[in-house]
Amino acid sequence: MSFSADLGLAYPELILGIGALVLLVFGAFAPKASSLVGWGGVLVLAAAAFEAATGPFGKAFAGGLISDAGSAFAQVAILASSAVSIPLGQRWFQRRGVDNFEFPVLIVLAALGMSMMVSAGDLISLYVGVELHSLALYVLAAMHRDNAKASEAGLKYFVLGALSSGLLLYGASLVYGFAGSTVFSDIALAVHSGASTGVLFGLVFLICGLGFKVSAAPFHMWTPDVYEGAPTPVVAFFAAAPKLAAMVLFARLLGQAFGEAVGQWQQVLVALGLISVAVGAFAGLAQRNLKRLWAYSSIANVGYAIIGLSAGSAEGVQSMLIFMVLYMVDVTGFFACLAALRRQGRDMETIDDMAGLFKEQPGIALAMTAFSLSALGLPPFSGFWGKFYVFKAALDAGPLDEVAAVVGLVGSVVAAFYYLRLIKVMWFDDPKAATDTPPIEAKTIGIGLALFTFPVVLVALHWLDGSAAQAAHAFGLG
Amino acid sequence: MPILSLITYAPLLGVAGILALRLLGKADDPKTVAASKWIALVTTLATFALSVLLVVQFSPHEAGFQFVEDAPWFGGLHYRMGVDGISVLFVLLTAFLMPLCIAASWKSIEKRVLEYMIAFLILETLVIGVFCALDIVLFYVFFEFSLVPMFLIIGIWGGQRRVYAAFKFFLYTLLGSVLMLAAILAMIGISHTSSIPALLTYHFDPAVQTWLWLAFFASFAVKMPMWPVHTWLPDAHVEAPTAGSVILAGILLKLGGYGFMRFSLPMFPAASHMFTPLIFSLSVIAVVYTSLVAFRQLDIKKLIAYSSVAHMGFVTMGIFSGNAVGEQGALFQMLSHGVISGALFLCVGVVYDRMHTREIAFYGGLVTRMPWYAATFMLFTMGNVGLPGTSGFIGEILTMTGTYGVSTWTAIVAATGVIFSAVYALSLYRRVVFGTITNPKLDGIGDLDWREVAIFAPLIAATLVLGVQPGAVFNLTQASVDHLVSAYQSAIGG
Amino acid sequence: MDAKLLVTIILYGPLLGAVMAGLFGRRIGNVASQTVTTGFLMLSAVLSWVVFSQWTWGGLEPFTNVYAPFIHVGNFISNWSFRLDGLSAVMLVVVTTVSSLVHLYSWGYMADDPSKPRFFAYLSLFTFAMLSLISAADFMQLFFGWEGVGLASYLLIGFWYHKPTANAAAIKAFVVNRVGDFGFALGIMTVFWSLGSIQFAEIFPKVAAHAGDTWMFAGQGWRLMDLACALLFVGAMGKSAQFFLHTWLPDAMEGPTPVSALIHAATMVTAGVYMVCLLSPMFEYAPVAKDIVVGIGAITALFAATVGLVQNDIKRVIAYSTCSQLGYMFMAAGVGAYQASMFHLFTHAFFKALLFLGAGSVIHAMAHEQDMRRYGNLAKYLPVTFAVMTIGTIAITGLGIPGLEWGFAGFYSKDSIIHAAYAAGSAGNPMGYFAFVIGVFVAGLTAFYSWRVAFFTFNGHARWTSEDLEHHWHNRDHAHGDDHASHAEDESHDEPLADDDHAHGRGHGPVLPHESPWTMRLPLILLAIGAIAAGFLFAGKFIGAEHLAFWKGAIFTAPGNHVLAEVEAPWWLDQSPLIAAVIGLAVAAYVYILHEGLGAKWAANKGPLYLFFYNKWFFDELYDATFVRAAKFLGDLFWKGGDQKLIDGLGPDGVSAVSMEIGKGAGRLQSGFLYHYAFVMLLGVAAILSYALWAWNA
Amino acid sequence: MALQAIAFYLMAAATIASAIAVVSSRNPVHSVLFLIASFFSAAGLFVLLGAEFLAMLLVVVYVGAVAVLFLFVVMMLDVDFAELRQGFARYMPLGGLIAGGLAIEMVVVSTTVATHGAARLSEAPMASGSSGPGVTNAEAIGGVLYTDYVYLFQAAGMVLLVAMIGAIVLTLRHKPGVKRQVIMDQVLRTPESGMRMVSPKPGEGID
Amino acid sequence: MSIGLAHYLAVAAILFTIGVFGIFVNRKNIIVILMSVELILLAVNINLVAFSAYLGNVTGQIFAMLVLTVAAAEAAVGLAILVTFFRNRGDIAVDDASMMKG
Repeated sequence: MSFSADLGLAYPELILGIGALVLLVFGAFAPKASSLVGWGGVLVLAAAAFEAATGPFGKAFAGGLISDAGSAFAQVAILASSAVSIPLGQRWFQRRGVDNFEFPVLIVLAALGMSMMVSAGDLISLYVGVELHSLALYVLAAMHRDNAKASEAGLKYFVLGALSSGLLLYGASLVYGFAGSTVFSDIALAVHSGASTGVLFGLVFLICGLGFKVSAAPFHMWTPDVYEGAPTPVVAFFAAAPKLAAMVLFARLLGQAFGEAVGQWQQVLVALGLISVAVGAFAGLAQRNLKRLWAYSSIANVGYAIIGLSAGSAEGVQSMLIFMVLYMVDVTGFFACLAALRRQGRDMETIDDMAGLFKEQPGIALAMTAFSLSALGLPPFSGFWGKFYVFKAALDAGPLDEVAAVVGLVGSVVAAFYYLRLIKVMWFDDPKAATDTPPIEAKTIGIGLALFTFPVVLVALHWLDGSAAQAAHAFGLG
Repeated sequence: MPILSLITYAPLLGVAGILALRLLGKADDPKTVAASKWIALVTTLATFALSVLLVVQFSPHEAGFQFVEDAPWFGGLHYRMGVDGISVLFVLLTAFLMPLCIAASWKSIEKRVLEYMIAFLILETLVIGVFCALDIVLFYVFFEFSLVPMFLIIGIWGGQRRVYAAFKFFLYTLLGSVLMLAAILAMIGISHTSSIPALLTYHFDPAVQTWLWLAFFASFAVKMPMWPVHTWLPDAHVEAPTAGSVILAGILLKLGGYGFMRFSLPMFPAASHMFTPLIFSLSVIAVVYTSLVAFRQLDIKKLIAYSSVAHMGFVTMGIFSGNAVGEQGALFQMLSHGVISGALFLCVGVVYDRMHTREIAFYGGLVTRMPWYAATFMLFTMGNVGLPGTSGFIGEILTMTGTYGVSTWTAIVAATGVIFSAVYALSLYRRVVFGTITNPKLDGIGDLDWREVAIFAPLIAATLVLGVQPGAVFNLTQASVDHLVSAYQSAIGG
Repeated sequence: MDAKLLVTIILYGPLLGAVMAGLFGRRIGNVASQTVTTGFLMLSAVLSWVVFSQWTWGGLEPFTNVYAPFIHVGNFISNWSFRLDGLSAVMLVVVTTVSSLVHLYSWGYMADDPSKPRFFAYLSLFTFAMLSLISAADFMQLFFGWEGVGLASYLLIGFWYHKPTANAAAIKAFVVNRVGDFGFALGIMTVFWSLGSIQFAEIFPKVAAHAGDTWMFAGQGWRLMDLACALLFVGAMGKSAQFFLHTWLPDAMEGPTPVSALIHAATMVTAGVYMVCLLSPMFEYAPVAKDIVVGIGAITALFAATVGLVQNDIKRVIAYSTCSQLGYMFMAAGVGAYQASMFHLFTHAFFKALLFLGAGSVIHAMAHEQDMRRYGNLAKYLPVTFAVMTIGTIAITGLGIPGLEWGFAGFYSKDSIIHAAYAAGSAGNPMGYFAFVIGVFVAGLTAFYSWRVAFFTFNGHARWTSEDLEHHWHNRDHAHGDDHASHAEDESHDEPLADDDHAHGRGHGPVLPHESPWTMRLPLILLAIGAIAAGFLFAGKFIGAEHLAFWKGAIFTAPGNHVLAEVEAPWWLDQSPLIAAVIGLAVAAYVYILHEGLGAKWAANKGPLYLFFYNKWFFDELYDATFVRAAKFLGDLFWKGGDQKLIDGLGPDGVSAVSMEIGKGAGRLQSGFLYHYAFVMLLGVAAILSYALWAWNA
Repeated sequence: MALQAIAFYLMAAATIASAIAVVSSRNPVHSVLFLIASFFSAAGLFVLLGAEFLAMLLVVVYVGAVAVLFLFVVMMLDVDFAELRQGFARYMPLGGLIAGGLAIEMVVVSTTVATHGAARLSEAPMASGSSGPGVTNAEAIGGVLYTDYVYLFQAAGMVLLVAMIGAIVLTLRHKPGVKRQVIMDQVLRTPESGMRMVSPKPGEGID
Repeated sequence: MSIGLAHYLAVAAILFTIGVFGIFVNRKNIIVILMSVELILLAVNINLVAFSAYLGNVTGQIFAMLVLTVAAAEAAVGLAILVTFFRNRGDIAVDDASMMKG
């Protein structure tokens, strides 16, 4: 394959990389025009998404980059999610006196990393993509640098993230060594001719490393603390897109490289999924801080996605993709609402702060209710459909996954309690004081996404179902 | 004309109207509030009119589904609606009770009236949707989402322990229904269809049936509610506002019975047959146990709530008797209980609105001040007791008779419920209505006003007419029930 | 006129009256309500006699008139209909006659009651229910009427709703009746599932073929007909206040006296007897069930008579008397003499209604004083009442001349029952002899307590003028204007107080008792005529030579059943009931006229037998100690122990508490320390690696 | 061969020993120095494996840049090291146990597989490049770095860019009291923005 | 005994474990934790280079090179975050990093 053809497949990444550089240079020379940089970032992301959606499929750079329906699907979702977080976050920082053009640039670079992840065809690009987006996220988490909590969050995120990168890398090195190659398709060949213990051992490390990135228990410990400490819009960003990227990477790795070893990794995934669901459901019960609460919620939800993936079938991957996309909408929307809320100049972060919100901000309260019910998995909200696909796939996949599905469903009842408590506080209780006028962009994003959870989703699923099915077939699981 | 969708979504027009009001005016402006009430009332009445039209157009001699609407949705699901003789009845019941609920809330709801009306209208849409849905996933969507408005109704407009009750209600029923969801997904996986008519003719492997049956049972047993998963009901009833209790007892409990008839029995006949002893045991335990508990209650609503549990015991019994007498009896019992227990809760609401307490000991001697109320309450008490001539009797005797054909022991124990119901219902009536007024606070209490009379009149009429002419109902249901029974009997080889 | 139209008017007239009086009574006023209801009843009564005479003399054939479908589910088919046959023709006249007379009587008796429309509506409603009971052509309508009369009874017993005792009695009546209905319903189901129908016309022809069937019930095999009949008889026991289920009837005297006369003497309580007779085609094939009927009937007759001996409340004595007489009827039915049973039912309706209404007249005169110890010497003041009560007493004690075959009503019917019992005994049924002995013995007891009532009330000293009584009157007047509830609690439960203004008229101190108005006297006189004449006029038709032509197959007699036929009887058989009755009369006269005060002395001794009888064999205490307390105990146990502790404790509350604890525990694990988190991650890695090594290498 | 073995054991021991010293040393400065030692010995191991280019890279990048960076930060942060010199975590024994177990598992698995599992891996090291014998290590790397791996190479550049931006964003401070030259402001300055018309009221002055 | 691949892998495994161990037993000093991360990466590099040598393909070395690059970037970012943290808290003890927990 010619170099230019290779480049043609990498257009989305190229657009993002070059765009980031241009924005950086522009920002550096026009520090006052940071809003312009922000919109520029949105433009870059949109262009990349367009290119990803319409671009050709194929393999490039000796298998390092794969452009297929799966990567296109994931890239569009990731880039859209990133695009939303730019206006949301930038204004948030501006209002807190941190006016910086680096924010959109970092988002674009993180998007580049994620884009690399979802189109990674070998272990090296996997690693580089993971590191690229992780480093950006570490910085973003600590970006509210005068805030002690934020820097603590960044530190924790960084240290544990580095540890997980180490695990990932160690696994990658073992796989490379025992399979003889870093390219997924070559690994698949090696696995096909008999998966050696060494390769599987490496796979375990890889799963553990990626488990951290998606915050699956027991590699979830960073999540609540980082969610709580990091700036809310940043959380809105990194609770959504990176999770999808990591899940897609997971799917591609397991499907295209380890598809033959499905019997082995299925067990691990089911265990991870169930532990995540349990941890997310139970630990959330005692939370008063909403960001922590949604951290646990995201742990539980990732658990569901992993259960879907563990089905080891194209339906499983499809269900995981749909679930993650719908969940991204949920979590982004929820944190957007949270970012919009202040009461007398103080961020509203605990459940008690939400008292009587329905009277104060009916729109936002309704949106948060929709997100909560959606995360709870109540029909007809989007979260239900995610679970619908996941459990359908799991129930078709064999006894292990059937048990997982039932336990997961029961776990969702436990988790229902904390979503309900939030709804209860917003709807039943009386407000303590008036809330500040919410910023327009956060409110718009929150309510708009809420409308997606219901009723738009009922239409959108039509399209999502088909494209996710196409995408799922690209990951090599039968 | 897609009449089912029309009926289902008609209440949403009212919601739109109220939302428009909210956008135009202030939420607590008396004019807005009054207008919202009227919008809700008119909408529900219109829905009722539509449902009457539906029943009129319904051809009772066909066993299959009628007025079927079908549009492909996504992922192989369909938006599919339709009614048969069984579900059309519940559509009618829902549409019938809703205007009464709105009217019953006319004065007693003082805060957040707009939201209240919206919640009820949405609830109506959802419940009607449950009964009309012919796609099992669509059914689940309606079924499950109906928790939310009810949760809000209990939680916002409820009594002292409303939060506890609302949570208990929600989580209890959610736990049951997620298991059902698992079963639904498994069924779709096995049969590759989500269409209820198709599933009705699909033969599941008996071993699989057992699991599916149990999962559905978990959901419907909670919803019914059957002993021992009934404890959410008294709490929910006690805390819910009057109209909420009416809907809860009148309609939401019926979802369980409807589910048993629509899914458990015809789709898993072998498992149903296998588990019939279990159902019978739980049913008679419910009848005896909750009757005795009801007898000792100190709170009017709690007493009636427990009596609901006992009456639902008859329903489950009848459904799983698997013969026409039992099925018809169960259907009729559900319908009748919808009317009578709804009316009883309204009776409680009448005095609660005046005195703001539901303690039995607070009352006594109401008959001297409220003769019409006493008469009304008496009628419904008698209906609750199952006196012949009221609708309550038909269901009880038929379910018992149907059960007798399968298990005499069950019928014997259930028949004791006839005695117990007299004990608790009459002692309640005596303590509340009879005697002389000893509580000076009751001196000024007034009799029913025109609004309350208007609410009770249709209920009284329904109780009596159904009591002496139950054929009106049996005509509608006969074809469908016969079909159900013959399919079930041939499936279990009986 | 066409008989079908007539019966329709008879049936629905009272309903119309009830609805009008009930719904519009307040609007149209007292008099109008009374007129409407009484008018319809009179009409029904007259038409009933027309139908009855057509039946008896005019050759009217049995028919069933279907009005509308009731329940049609599979084979379970019931219609709203009117079944006219010998039994229902008899019952028609009994019910409508007594009811119309009671309506009329109530004009006077209830003259001062503030809620007359309600009362008359209830009475008419009752009549309607009773008529639909007797005219039922299937079990469902029968059950409808059955419970309908129960409802009316409940409403009328509790008519004075401010009296806690009345309310309690009403509930008791309803609940005990429900216990009977429990068996009744099971009986109906048994019939339905065994014979495939609930229509009498379809069932009866099938009985003979299924008589020997075995039926599985409650895990055991039974003879089908015995089982079905025994279950159905439980219903009859409840309604007719037979032993074990009798406790409600004496308490039911809390209701106004006309109610006692109508419902608890003449009509409703005989429904059980009626039902057994109606189902004679089934009972005839159920020998064991019949023995049960005899046994229960005999025990009831004896039990109620013994209790009646020592009661002081005039209405209670008559109530126990009713109970006892119903026992007679069941004895007759049980030995197979359904005709005699129906005949006794017929005559009993007249004299027992007469006795009750007479007692009502006395009570009315005595300002609702019901304790006979406060009566005495009233013959002077209430001559008409005295006369009719005496007639009634003669009738119930069955005085007559055996050889001449002439006597008051009870003479014929009771003698025929004792005859039949003996005949059954001689035909080889030991229960027949048992019934015979009890029957004779109870005849003596009946005479004693009936005459005791008469003598205690109308003869001897006037005990209502004494000093202590003056005090009593004073208290009563004083309390009258006050709160009724507290008043009612002050009084002993023997002394109910109507919500009327009688006492006001009395001022302070007693005013002489006065005879009742004509509206009350007229029914008394009419009933007295019946009590005298019903026996000799109809004995031939009911039990005599013409009985086959009269009943026209309504009563089925098995081929081997000859109890009605004249048997070779020893000479003392005809004399024995009479002798017993005369002994009873003599003893009563000795105790209450010749040695007045002897009875009080005996009572004061409080001998064990006296206490046993006085306390009604301690049945109320027994039931209270077992069923009532058990229900309360279990109710509390299930509620607080079962629901709250066990189910909620282990279920929702327990689970949520545990979940919360787990949640808090998980929160504590989340210590916030980096090294801790890293450690957990390492644990995870180590665990998965170990698992992988163990599972994938093996 | 023996020489190679001796060299291996020496350097391996040095690497591990200094690694242990890194984590157990009480003084961070010592830790950094041990880290450098560790890197040096690891570089030696690389040489033994025939990866000379990477060994050099390790020394240059790590010892020359990263380690110095560490040292710099350790010195810069005014930390009371005496206070930091307190024990390890409470659950050190348990942690040690598990870490030890983990290490044994890893060692056992990788060595057994390397020795017996995959036959070709148990042989002596091959020539280090894919382009056949005679190609030096650096040549082999250079041959693919800008062709097959150009994408990753560029991506690595992006990683460095992120690190740069991150470091600047997080640590660069504009002290409020210090005047800085903002070229853009100067270029964009117009008469309108540079001049302000005020009409002060009597007695109030300007600002 | 000749030195084979297994020896290098063993060294790497031990080094890796030391790095991990360094992270979670060190409760006082974040800088040492960062250095532990570097040790982990070093272990991986030894693995990669060893494999590369024994497989005779250069991919491992390229991979190791990129790991080095990334590790440098990581160190930079990590130290930058550490500096921020220090500025906010005035200390770098690990025990302090527990404002958020539960």
